Amino acid sequence: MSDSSFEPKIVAFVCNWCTYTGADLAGTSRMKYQSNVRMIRLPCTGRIDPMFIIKAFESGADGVLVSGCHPGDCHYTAGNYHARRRWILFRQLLKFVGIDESRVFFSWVSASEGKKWVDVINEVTDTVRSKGPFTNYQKLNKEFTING
Amino acid sequence: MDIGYYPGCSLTGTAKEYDQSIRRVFSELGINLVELDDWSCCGATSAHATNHLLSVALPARNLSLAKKQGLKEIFIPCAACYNRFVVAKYEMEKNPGLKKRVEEMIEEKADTDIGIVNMVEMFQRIDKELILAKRQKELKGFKVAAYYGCLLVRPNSITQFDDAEMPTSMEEIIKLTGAEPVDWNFKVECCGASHSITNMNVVLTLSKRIIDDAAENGAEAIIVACPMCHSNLDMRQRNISKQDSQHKNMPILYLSELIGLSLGLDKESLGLGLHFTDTEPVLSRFSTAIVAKE
Amino acid sequence: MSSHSNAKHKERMTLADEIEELTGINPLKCYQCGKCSAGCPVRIFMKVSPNKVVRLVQLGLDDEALKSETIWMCAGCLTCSTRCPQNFDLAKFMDALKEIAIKKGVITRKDILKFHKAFLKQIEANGKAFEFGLIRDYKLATFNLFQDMDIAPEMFFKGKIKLFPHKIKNRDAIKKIFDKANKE
Amino acid sequence: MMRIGVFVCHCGENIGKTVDCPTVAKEAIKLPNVVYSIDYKYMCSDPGQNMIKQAIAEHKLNAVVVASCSPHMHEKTFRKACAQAGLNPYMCEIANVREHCSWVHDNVEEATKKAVDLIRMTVERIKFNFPLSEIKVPITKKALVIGGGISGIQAALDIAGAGFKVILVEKEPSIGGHMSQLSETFPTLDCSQCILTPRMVEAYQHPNIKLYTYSEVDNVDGFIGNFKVTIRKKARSVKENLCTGCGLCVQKCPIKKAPSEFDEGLANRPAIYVPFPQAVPNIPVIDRTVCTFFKTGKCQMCKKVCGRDAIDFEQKDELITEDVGAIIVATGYKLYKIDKKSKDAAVKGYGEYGYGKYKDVIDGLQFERIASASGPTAGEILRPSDKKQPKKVVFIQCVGSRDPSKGFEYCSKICCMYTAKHAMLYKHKVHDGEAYVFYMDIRAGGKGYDEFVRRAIEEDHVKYIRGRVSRVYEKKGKYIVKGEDTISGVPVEIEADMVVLATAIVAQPEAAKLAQTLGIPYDKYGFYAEVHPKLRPVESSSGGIFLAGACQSPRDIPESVAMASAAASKALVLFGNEMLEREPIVAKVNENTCVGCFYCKKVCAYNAIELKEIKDKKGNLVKVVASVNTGLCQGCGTCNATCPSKSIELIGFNDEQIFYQIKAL
Amino acid sequence: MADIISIARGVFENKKADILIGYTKATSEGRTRPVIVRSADEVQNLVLNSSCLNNLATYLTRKENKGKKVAIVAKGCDIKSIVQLIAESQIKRENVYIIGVKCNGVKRSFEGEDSKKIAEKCLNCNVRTPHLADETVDMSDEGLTGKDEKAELIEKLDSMSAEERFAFWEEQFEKCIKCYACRQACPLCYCERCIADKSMPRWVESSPTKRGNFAWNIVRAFHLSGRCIGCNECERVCPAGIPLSLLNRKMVMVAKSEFGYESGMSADAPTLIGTYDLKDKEEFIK
Repeated sequence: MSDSSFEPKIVAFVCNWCTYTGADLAGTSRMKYQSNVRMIRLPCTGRIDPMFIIKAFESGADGVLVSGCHPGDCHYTAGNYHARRRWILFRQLLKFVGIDESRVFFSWVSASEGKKWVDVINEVTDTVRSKGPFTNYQKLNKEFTING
Repeated sequence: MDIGYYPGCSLTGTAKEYDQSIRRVFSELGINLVELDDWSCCGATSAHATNHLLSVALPARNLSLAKKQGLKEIFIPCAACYNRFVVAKYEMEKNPGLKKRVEEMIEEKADTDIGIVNMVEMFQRIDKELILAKRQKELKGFKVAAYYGCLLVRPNSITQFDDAEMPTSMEEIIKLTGAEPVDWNFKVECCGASHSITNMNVVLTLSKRIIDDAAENGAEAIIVACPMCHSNLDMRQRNISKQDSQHKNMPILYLSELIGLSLGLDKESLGLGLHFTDTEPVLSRFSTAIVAKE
Repeated sequence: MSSHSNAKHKERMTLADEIEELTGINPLKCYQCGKCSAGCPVRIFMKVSPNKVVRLVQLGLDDEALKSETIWMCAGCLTCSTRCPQNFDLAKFMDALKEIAIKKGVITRKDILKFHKAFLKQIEANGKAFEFGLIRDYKLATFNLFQDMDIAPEMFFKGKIKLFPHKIKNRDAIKKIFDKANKE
Repeated sequence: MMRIGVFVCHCGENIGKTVDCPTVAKEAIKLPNVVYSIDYKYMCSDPGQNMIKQAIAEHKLNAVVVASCSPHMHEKTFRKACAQAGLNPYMCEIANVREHCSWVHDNVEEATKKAVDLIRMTVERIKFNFPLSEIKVPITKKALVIGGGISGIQAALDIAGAGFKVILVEKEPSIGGHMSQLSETFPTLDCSQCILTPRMVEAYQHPNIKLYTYSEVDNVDGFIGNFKVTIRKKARSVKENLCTGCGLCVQKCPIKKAPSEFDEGLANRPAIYVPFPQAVPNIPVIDRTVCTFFKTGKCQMCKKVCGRDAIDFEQKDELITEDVGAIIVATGYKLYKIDKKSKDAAVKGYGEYGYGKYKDVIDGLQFERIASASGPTAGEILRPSDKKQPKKVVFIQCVGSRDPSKGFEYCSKICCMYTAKHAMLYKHKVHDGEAYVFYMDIRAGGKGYDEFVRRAIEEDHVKYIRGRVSRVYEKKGKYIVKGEDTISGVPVEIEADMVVLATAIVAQPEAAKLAQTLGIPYDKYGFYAEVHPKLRPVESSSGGIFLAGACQSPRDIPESVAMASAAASKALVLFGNEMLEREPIVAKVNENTCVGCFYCKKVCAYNAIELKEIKDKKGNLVKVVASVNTGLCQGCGTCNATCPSKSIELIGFNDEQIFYQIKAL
Repeated sequence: MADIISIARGVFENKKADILIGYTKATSEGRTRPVIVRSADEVQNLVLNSSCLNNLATYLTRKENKGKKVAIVAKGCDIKSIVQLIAESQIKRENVYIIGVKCNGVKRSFEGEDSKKIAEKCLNCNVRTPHLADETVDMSDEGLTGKDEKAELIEKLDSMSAEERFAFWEEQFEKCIKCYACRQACPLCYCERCIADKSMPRWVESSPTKRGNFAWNIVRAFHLSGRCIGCNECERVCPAGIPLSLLNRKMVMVAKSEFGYESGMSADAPTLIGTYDLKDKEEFIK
């Protein structure tokens, strides 16, 4: 398995209105969580192209988290519903091409769920850490470095 | 038309006239009842009041039998048995874990795709025109109260039969005989059947209320589709009379008996003589015509 | 997830937990409107109203709930379950309480339990209910020898009661069902 | 060449305690294109902002990254500071090192490393920012108010009073709404019509208000400040400009027995009718479904008696378009008819209460009509079946409300109060009568409300029984009400002469359809959704569309009026500007590569994607591409993610910005 | 029933279309190739048989054919792509005259062992009788048979570990030379500028590196999710022999199992992407 000093790189794509604000709340409430996640703020989960996840792996991420408003809460009415449908398809595709879909996490975290955000981050971080580095994709990335 | 038939324990004993009239009426209407071979008891109240698993497993055994005997649907005239079957089926469908445990108990695959048909639904399936064509006697002016009791309409989300509070389907069938259903209050009120033996006082109070309301609304007889309701209302009138000298007897007829009468079948073959509350006082006015037609 | 599942972390299962596990009903769903008691046909025969039994369970007064006569008096007519605004299946709840009471040996209405036992004994032995046997056993068990003595002979003459049980062929299967159900 | 400045804020100790800010600033300067970096105790303070302004000037910065608190806190502050220094505000971005870093981590080394990462990601992103300017949209300073009940009337009067034009549309023949049906109002017991009628007349006569009664909104196009509305003026069969409201036609109409909507079916009206005497406008309408002429081609009695020749059997629905800048939706509520067994399985009806079967089991609005001086009994409490005075009346609350099994989960809010009022009115009129109220909880949280309920109990001796009723049935002309007093644990059976059900407040049956026309969200019950339940309670999520009254959730009169005035003030805030300024975060189409598959259009919740024809020099159609209406686009970016060829991009959150953010990981 | 030549002649004589896209004999034995016919004089070389493998719908969105009224010979599967093109506003129904082919299956390939087998897509065909056509023509049934080897392979892949699947695809994608023949043959790859050709930012590395190949094949399969109608032209034309249909078929199966959706059946039905259902599954979302 992984060597004990391994600290995973994790990217989180989050919507501005629910999850980003929920993460703000975790901060204002001084809750603590692990520091591995780097967050990218987008207006809405509807804005998140699943290919961002591939881009994150290409940039060396060991895990990806995608998070937005609960169904019915979308600031833009339905962006999260469209996103959810894309995720269903994309997860199956990832799985089928052997990209460990359990490194990709999805959650609904509302603006009031600071605690949930903390739990999600810690769970994602622990899971990815226990999985170790995403060697499969890094292998692909390495070959690129040689060629390019 | 062939259909599976599960009489249930009561119809082999206290309610044998119900069984008798059913067989007679449906053969007259061209329906072949195929009795489920080696059927066993559904467990009734005693099972579900004391052991939930048992209450599901006992009907499940019979459902599996039906499947093995190639039956797609079974007709269950006893409302209590009907309810136990429908609920067991529903619970197994809803809860795969329960279904698995039941399968371990009955050592068979549990089948939930067998259709369950109650007494009123049986008549609903028959072409109205056929019943009217076969009608020998119009029971005109015969005022009756249709009594559904508890277990045909409840729980409505599971039985999916008629309206839970204001059912009307039995009245529609009754109208085919020419009899006149009255509007009354206690169509779906409980008669306390589960306390029949243990708590007679309960039964007498509830039954009396039901019978009185039917009478107040002009009914000459109460029509039932359940042997439990029947034995309570019919048999217990003796005790009611003992407590209340004013009590006026109210004949309790099975729906099948009523239809049988209009089809011109003789009272004997319908088992009308087996009732505890005499039916003659209200039925005598129809007898001449029936006999004449025969 | 219901609020009650938290309780699983507690050391002891409360009656509320046990009921939820057995039936899936969360006792806290009941908001005590009393429509069940209002429509219960046997309400007048109860000291403790049905909604109060639920309240006792909600409050953790487990013994009081299990010992109430109410759970035995429930006629299983499902009026309450049908009319409950909260979709609370009170009839099933009452059944669960009886089942638990039997397991714990807290039986307030032994007569009613004896009847159920006598009834089930007939099924276990014959595969079908056998009225004569049932009544015989029940009467012997409760010493209530004279009830229905007036009706019985007529029943017999009308052929409604037989002296010997009708037995099904595959009694083995029934026996197995009972054995397994009693083991649970 | 990009010249980026990085400003690291300590936020006192808030950031500085766990993030080593000076080190972060030192690391930041090493990043490509970063030409200046500094840390300071409070960046948001005046001296802090001045540092940014000075640095912009001195170091010729063309982009600024501030590492500080959440952009939700101070993005605006810093962007404004940049703008004051002559830098385009959209060239300023925030790296959130407080809420997302210093406050949630303990380890200084880790937090510092993360802060540097966050800054690097922001620096990479900002390289692909470009100057943006606010989108300016002109505003039509005219409002549409849909619904002429008390909420709509109030909103219309407020806007008109401020000097702006208002179009008030009401689907019934008269304005007034449910309030005009009420007898007295809680908690003051003043006469509903006495306080409402002057408002109705005022609205009718106001020079700034154009009233369309018997009319509906058919279509709405456009966006905030610029709506185009199509109003369907239904055929009244009476020429409004000729009719004097003399009422002769109403008197002479041979059809007398159409159930009166206004009297909730307790009285009848002719085929040509004015809903009630104080109706505004006082112009009759022909109900074509019952009129003999429309059914058989004969009669024309009304036409014969009309001295002004105002009857027009040929009249057709008329479509009128109006340009407005703001819309206030005040469409109100309906009462849940519990006798109807809905096809929707979720609503099962209440057979156990016998409503619809027993004439004397009525709902709250019917009781209002019975108690009203203008009602069918002229205010005398008489039961519908035999017109006798009921001596015992049972009121049942929560019928359909707080009942997920047969009705709705929510509390209808106003029934506790109006039931108390009903019981009180009854006791005031029938002194020897008995009033019983079955309730679950008494919710009387308003000014003077609880006092009112207590008065009903203590002074008027209304008997309150805590429990839901299970059954109502008729026995010899009496209604047996079976309940249980759950406080004492005693079963209760009352032989009542009349039963009044406080049935649930539900959304208008057409509510969802109108919401779709307007493009506003609604909940599963059909109530319109506010954009924020606490801070923006009268705004829908569509800009320029505001909500008032019970169309949003059950509301009583004071709340409805307050909401209406609030919605009006929101419209007035809008009208206070000449131009509307919007954040330029909108989608933009690359017309060269767009192939016109219109998946963007399919996913757009705002109808912001329009079709645009691309023609060559000769005017031949080359292709049809997508085009963004920046007035409608709200900037969610769902189109961007959906577009397979990435020919539509969200400005401010474009793919390049995000990719380089990812790359900087 | 009329043959393809007389039908085509009728199309021109009755002015039903400006051009007609059909099949004609290719130079090598047993092959056919697409042909564009412009008048009644050119129809005599049209053929229709189980060697008509191409999905001609691809040509409908070609620039030179836009704006014209086009008659097209289309098998059921090809009609599905036409339906999809209509649903995606690429063509107008009134601008296409569909000569639907009643088809009992085409060959797996022009030559070799596979030319004796039925194409795998034909084994589970549900549109042997065209579901949208202006007129229909019969194609002779040559009684082709064969096994659905890909279905077995999908099952096998599904039962593998993620590692094994990754290894499988790594090996397959390594062969990709980024020639984009798959894109060229696909009737639904009609973008004027493919995402793979977009720079600033670059979504897919342009050189055929391993990770660029992964990105390309993933984005291709994803963009066809809920759209691909399974004509398998991509796989047929792939010079590297990558079993591309596996990806597309898998996604077709997912669309069916997760959403009960099948593309290409109705131009009026909502598309899978672009719509949503409140009840879409979300057990994977925390």
